[in-house]
Amino acid sequence: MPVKSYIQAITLALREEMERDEKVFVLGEDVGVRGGVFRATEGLYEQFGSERVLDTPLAESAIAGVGIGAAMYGMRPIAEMQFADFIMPAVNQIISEAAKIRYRSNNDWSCPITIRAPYGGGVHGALYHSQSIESVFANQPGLKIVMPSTPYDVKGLLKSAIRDEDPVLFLEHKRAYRLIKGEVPDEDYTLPIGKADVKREGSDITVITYGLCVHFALQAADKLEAEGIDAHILDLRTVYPLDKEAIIEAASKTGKVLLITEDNLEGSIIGEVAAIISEHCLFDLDAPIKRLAGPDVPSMPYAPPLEKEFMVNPDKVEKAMRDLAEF
Amino acid sequence: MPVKSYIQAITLALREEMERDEKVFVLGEDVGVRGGVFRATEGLYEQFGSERVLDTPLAESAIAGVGIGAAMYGMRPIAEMQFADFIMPAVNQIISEAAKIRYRSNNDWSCPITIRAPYGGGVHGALYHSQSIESVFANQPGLKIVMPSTPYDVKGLLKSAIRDEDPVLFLEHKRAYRLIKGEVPDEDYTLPIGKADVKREGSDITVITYGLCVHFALQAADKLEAEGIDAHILDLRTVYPLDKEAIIEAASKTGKVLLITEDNLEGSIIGEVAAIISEHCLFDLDAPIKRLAGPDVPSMPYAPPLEKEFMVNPDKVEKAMRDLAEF
Amino acid sequence: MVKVDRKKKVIEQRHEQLGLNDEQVLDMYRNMLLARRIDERMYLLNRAGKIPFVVSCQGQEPGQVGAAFALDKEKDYALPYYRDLGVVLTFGMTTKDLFLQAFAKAEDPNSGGRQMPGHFGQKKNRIVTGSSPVTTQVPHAVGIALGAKMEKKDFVSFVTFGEGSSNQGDFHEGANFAAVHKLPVIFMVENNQYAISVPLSKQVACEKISDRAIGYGMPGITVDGNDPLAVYEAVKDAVTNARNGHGPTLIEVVSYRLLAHSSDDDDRSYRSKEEVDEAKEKDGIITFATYLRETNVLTEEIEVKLNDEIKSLIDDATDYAEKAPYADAKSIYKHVYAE
Amino acid sequence: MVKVDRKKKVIEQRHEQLGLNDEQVLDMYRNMLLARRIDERMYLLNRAGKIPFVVSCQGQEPGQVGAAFALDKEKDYALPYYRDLGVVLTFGMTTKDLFLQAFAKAEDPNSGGRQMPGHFGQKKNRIVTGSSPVTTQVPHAVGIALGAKMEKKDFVSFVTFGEGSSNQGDFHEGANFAAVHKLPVIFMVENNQYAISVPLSKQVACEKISDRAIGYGMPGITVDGNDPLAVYEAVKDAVTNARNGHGPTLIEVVSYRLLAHSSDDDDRSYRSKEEVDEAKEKDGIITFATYLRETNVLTEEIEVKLNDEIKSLIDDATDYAEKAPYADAKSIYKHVYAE
Ligand SMILES: Cc1ncc(C[n+]2csc(CCOP(=O)(O)OP(=O)(O)O)c2C)c(N)n1
Ligand SMILES: Cc1ncc(C[n+]2csc(CCOP(=O)(O)OP(=O)(O)O)c2C)c(N)n1
Ligand SMILES: [Mg+2]
Ligand SMILES: [Mg+2]
Repeated sequence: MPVKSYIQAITLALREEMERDEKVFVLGEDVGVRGGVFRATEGLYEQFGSERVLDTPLAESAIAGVGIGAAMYGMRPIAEMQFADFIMPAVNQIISEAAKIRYRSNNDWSCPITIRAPYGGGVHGALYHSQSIESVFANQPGLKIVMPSTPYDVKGLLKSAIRDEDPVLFLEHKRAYRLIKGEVPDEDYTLPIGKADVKREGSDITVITYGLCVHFALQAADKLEAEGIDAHILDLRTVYPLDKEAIIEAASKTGKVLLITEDNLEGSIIGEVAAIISEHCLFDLDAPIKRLAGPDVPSMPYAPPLEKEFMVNPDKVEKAMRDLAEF
Repeated sequence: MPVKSYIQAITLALREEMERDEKVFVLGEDVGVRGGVFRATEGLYEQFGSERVLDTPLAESAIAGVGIGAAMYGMRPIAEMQFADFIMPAVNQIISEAAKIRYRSNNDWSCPITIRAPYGGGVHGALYHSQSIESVFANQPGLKIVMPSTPYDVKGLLKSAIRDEDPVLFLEHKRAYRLIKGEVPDEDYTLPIGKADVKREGSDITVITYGLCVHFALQAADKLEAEGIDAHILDLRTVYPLDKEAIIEAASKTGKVLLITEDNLEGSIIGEVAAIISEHCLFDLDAPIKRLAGPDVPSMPYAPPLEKEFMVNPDKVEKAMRDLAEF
Repeated sequence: MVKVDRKKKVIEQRHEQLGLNDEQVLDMYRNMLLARRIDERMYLLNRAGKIPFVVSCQGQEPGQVGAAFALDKEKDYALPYYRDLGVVLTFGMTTKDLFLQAFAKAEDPNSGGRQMPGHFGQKKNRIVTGSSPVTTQVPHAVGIALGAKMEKKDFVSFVTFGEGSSNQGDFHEGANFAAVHKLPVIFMVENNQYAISVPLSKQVACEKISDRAIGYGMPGITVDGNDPLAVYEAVKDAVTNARNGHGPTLIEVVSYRLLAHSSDDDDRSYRSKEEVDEAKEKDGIITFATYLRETNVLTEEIEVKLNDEIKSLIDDATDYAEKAPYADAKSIYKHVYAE
Repeated sequence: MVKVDRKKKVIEQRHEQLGLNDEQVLDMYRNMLLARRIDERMYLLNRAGKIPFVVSCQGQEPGQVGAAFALDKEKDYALPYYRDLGVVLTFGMTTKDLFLQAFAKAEDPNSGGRQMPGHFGQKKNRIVTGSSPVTTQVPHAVGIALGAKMEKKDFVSFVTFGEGSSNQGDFHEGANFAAVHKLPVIFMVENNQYAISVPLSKQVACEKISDRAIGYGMPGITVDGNDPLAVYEAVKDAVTNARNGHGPTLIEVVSYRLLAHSSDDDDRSYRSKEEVDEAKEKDGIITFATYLRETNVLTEEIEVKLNDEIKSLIDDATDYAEKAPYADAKSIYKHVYAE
């Protein structure tokens, strides 16, 4: 199977879906001639033209809102937010509109839009080019939030998002774009939104996480194996709505659970994961649930030592996993 | 002590703070001549004039953003969002700006703004006049979110919010406005933001909640007392950042915990509360943590039977408390 | 006599000059009168405690109906705002539909009783579902027009909103987007002088809301909302432009909100009775009726029939809707996602 | 000879007519040159791998400095955007401060190394802290001006942003608010023809960004950003109006972004070398220098001294900043809330 980077998998999924369905189109800032500031839409403008790869004015609420209108009409828009941090002006369109269109119209109208946004830190982006923003949206029934970790998942899940009948927020870890590579089949395939994925089978401790941290956990697990610690790793993939069964199963399996997010701790996705576990498998636990996350400060600073202090990294993950195993 | 309604306590706090400090002013839609659509600012326009009780154009991002600018300059703005549901266009100003101004400027600038918004259901307001919106903001270090349940707390906490050196989101349950009455001292007093409050001492089960649900829990506790069930009730009051010590203490006290919110379940504040408990006092628990919340549908519908189905109410609370006690 | 004839001639030519025949202007009149009567009945029902909420169209029906008549009800899309009874009636929503929504019953085509009254939506008539936060529909209209352009269809998308709402960012962003991409959108501001209690002078400092058009590079026009023919003409021109690929237009329709903001509001605290009374004298329904009588389009016979027809429509619809069942409580778990 | 003299006279009168003496225009020149040289050095440092990021001011310094000189540095508030080296230098930020921020060191007065370069803020000079999401500073400027009005102070608030950013809702909402409440704000759009890769024609369909002013009921003016005196004059007039209680003004300053969007961008994929070269010929720093030489304000002697001064300022600042310590890693937990 060909090996591709995370961002190549994105471009590939976009291209294949645009080839497959004429209603699919891309809109956003600099997505056209420039191919996106990260190059996620590279080559699409050349292949599909300016009408299907739309450079929009600099206005996120319009990018989301115009996309929503087009989706209600019957198109399949893929709106790009240049950085996830800049999705904030579009919150009203996403929460008040996209998420509620089917429900409020009693199933008369629907809104099959995909909104892509690069999130996450470790790229010297400082406060406003590093944030995890999923928790702002992870309480909005009607919306789905997908955050894949591998190129394989990216391709399959982005295709599912585009074909989904409902709005999907598709969050891409920008540090993973070129760092993470993996096998990606040339064939057309989709992966189910709403399903977590066991990335490693293990029996001593359970790690539940998503995005870049999945890789940190996998690396740490390889190291810890030598020490006789066998980690079970569940990749949430869809962070809203959560895959409760998979979470319960993974937590029950080892009775020792570590939850990891790159987001600030308080109010992050993994709080809900902890709540699900404590509601459903409390008596299967052999240790308190552990959480590893960014600190509760607004976002990561720019200066390298400060950014490093903020970021979850393989060392911190390894230590947390070992501590839990030794509990 | 004089008995006042929840909304009277708001007006009183506003008036006293405006009398106390010339820098305090109010801005929002219809807050002036009309005294607010709920009448929270009644009489203030007459007393303080149009310059300190500002009717603004219909634009929430500007209401927040202009308030933020004024706060950075040194004023003490109190911005009103007419309904909490309409805070969404202002999310960028609140999350990207207000919450991060002190941090990003390394303590050079600050933003002492109070943003008031009526939230909550049970008023035939349908999808867009009933929402709980706290979870959208409850992952933003730099911001505080206060949600009082009683007129006494309203006055003391609103005063603290106005005097706070940092931005405070002050969420008022609109159904409590006239429904909830209680003693409110005439004196000037403040209550600490960030501290939960035990509203009832008990030894069998612990209920942790906030807002209108505090009253449902208190009512239910009175009934259950007759059945020999003694409930301990903690009112969070500040939902971000949470009062971890108080939560841990309350949960440990009885070992049986029920968390209640009117918000949709998944991703709500009480998920974080459950996570704190499961991290810190797992071995003190005698029952799985229970959560009672609105269902995971976008928001409550308008038709009375549908609204009722959605809303947490005293009966549902009583049942959940009894079930937990009997676990 | 000569004088009168001349005047009559000129008057007559107004609708004919616009290409409207007698039947069409009678239809226009019917729809605005129907909207008014429905609204009046809803207020009665509200005061009688039978329905919890009304948000009124009164004063704005002539502009709404005039505009909607300039559109093609077979293909154009409408994104009305909460006062647009005149628009949705013209686009095919029935009186019965409207009472079903007022009573929040299961059969309500707008939302099955999920939304408050005034939150229109009906896919079969291309009335696009709306929400409460004002102005969010503006970018939606632009997106639908983008669909027209991409699919090379010649429909237009027609969106309305209040003058207060034209201060929201979404208006600005949507209008600019439509102009840059030359999309077939008609932006119609219904300027009724108030945003709840806040008068125009505290909402904007420009002379006309249509002055905003030049900043987007699109035509802007202000018309008298009490004159349905003037509004018809303005919208018709804009539609022609849009269908020909010349892009969007901003139309400001000036009227007056004759009642309080909604059934929850009391307008006496912020405006005078005199002001309201003065506006009532310019009520476009009355002046249009006079025009139709003067041009012999509206005869006494027709008028009686029309009033009877409207009354029985409304009576039947009220009756039906009042008796109709609510949706099942358990239905609230449905339609969060596609099933 | 007569001819030449006459021309010179007219030219001389330009800055004098504006009430600027020779020293002042020299200062203006110094600041724009300093801004340019700082930017150039930062690019060098970036290419050498010493600083991770630069966002350039090149091409916009004349307008920035011209505008800032029209303000009162003792009382007015500036809300600059990321390219505004010329503004912050004029408002009192030092060369050393700027290199400290480029190197993200603890002593950086803007953020102590927390923010990326170009995110200005320095309270003692009334430079208001800014963020990355564009245009959020516009309502802030309005709020500060509201403070002036409420406290009956006569300062103005001056806010800048790119032409692409003028399409954000916050521009619209902020401008409208300021106009309705007649607040002392100067809105300055720095129109450099691009928003990253997107050319003006895909950002807006209006002829001039200043055409947006009428829609808010405020004066709008477009000036040549290569001419610092023209910008000075426009801003000066707006300031006078604002201080006299006549409300805000929208000023569009037309220039060209001479470099790529930032050190992370490559502009060759979306614009031609010819276009850039053409713009370079109109570089306002060069034409202003010519003017100053022609008017004998800038002599060779002064020029040499100035270049030396600037070079050593920059060398020293680079040196200092490079060696300065980062903030302590544990400091990231500080200043989330007041302590
Ligand atoms: C974003 C948002 N903010 C506030 C409201 C509350 N609200 C409902 S209607 C209204 C006034 C609207 O005024 P205008 O746009 O002039 O329309 P009109 O009601 O006069 O027809 C307000 C403030 C809302 N619906 N949405
Ligand atoms: C809300 C938001 N969206 C997107 C961006 C990413 N971004 C940074 S600068 C820029 C272009 C700005 O163009 P313009 O306003 O013309 O200013 P210029 O850079 O040309 O000076 C974009 C899209 C951002 N910073 N903020
Ligand atoms: Mg109005
Ligand atoms: Mg630009």
